[in-house]
Amino acid sequence: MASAIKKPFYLRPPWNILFEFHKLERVTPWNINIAFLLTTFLEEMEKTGEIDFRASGVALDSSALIYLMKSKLLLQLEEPPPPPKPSQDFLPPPLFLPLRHELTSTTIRHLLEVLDDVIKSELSFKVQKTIPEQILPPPSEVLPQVDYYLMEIELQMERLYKSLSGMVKGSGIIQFSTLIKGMTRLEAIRTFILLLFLAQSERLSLWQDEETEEIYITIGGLDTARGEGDIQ
Amino acid sequence: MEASILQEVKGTSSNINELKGNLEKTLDELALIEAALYVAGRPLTLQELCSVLKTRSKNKTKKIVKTLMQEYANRNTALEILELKDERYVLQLKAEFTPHVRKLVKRPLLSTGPLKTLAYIALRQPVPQKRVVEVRGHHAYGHIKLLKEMGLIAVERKGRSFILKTTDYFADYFGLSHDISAMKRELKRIFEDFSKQDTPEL
Amino acid sequence: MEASILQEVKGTSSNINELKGNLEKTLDELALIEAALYVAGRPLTLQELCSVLKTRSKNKTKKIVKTLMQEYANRNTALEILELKDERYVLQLKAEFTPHVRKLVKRPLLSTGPLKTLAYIALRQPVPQKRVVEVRGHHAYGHIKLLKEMGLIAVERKGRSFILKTTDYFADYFGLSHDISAMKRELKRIFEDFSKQDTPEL
Repeated sequence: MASAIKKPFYLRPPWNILFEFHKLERVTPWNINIAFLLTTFLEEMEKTGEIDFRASGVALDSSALIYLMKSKLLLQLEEPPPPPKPSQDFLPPPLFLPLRHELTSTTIRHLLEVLDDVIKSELSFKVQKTIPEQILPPPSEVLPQVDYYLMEIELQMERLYKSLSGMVKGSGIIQFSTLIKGMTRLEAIRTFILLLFLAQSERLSLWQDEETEEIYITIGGLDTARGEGDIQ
Repeated sequence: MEASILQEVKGTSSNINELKGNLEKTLDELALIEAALYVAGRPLTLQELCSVLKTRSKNKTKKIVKTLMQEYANRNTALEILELKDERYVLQLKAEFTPHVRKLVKRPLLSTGPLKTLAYIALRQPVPQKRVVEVRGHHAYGHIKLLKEMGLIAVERKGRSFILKTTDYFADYFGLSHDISAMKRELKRIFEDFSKQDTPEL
Repeated sequence: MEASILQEVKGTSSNINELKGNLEKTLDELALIEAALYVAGRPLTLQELCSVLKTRSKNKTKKIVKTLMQEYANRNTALEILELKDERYVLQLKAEFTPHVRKLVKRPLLSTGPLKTLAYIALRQPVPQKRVVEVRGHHAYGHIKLLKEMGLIAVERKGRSFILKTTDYFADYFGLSHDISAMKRELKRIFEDFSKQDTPEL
């Protein structure tokens, strides 16, 4: 039954989303769980033994693209949707299959019948090498034009974190207005986005005073920003 | 006088042979049914068993199967013969032995995950694939593929969605009715028994 | 006097319980071996049977298997337990029953694709996985995985490549020699006879 399916496993759901980027451009990136897709992709590849580096490359490219789309939405300050609530339904216990011995009908005769075919195909293989059908698109189609700034986001985050740590001498609180003094509007926005990324990776905390609208940045172990506005 | 005794003795011995013959025949027939159930590894209908015995008498075949069932029940054995709905009979391993010998089975067996997905599909069928994935999580895609490959479920396209159902093979495997609503009732009873067994505190 | 009788009675009853306990244990162990041989459907080594009984004593296991063999021999049954070379044991249908129930055997061991891959491996073994995939195409990866799971082939790592061979189970299933070169000779010989038979015009 399995041999009737011609497509490699990764062209089937759920992994196909990584390989059909015309669809990829239309999806909401929040609906895609990259970690799940890549983990199961690797598991399945290992399981089936279909080790194909081009497929892995495309999967990686597509994942990067999805990540990028998520980042772009973050740049537009779009809130990620809340995680879907798992559907409630009665979940029955597993149905264990009874173990039954079953004689199978394959005999040595069947083995020899197919051997003939196999030997023929081995001979023809020696004569002509089959050219594998191109199932994956060239990388240029996959890789979209990427903002240089976004590519370097990790580097920028590191740079900002270092300078913040320097400002507070290891740990402490700094006001956003102090940080962006002298910056252009665009530089300030970029700095703010980097702060969001840093906050997301839990390397610093952000807190905004509702009255003054000042944003406080807490670095290095001070967890006061999570409290109920008790910053002194 | 002597002749008549001889006659009598001859008569007796022919009766004994006849009896012995009948007994042997019954034994052979028992063994034939056993052979049939052993090699099939699936429920056999009374019809199929009749054809193994080369008889048309369903009653006779039924009597022999019942005798064999009784014999299995009396022996201390790991195997059991069950009677399923619609006069079908199956030889299988008693469930309590499964955990001890599962690792010796060379056929690919299903693990608990796919078996749970199968149970859900069986109970909710016909059910959209989307719904199954919602309830069972993303891993259900792999389970569905596996169950399809094993011929336990069938997938039907309906517009833009896929509808999942169990197959007749599934029903046979578990000895359930081929009629979907009857099967669901049977399944519910099985699940109820199962949860009673499993959680006596409830 | 009375006390001593009581003592004796108590002693006897504890002995009886002990005996009963031992008997039950032996019965359970008999049934466990039966379960193992039944679900495996192939010859099992004494080692494998020991692991089912969770014992290291080959002697004990051997004794239990022999008891089970005797029990099967005493019963009128279509099945028999045989001892093969190298202390391996198999539960199988007695040959005389095969013709009567052959028509019930419907499921092939493998579908054509994996069977072809198996045939190729058998003929060319030990063969690098890479070569098998070259000749049989990319689907062979899936076939190899299946054949491995079914215990028909074994995979050995050799440097950076995987080398494929058939297993003893494969040899047993098709009734071939366990020795690889002997098996290949057998296969070639049978294959030649078979192709001569099949194409008399050549």
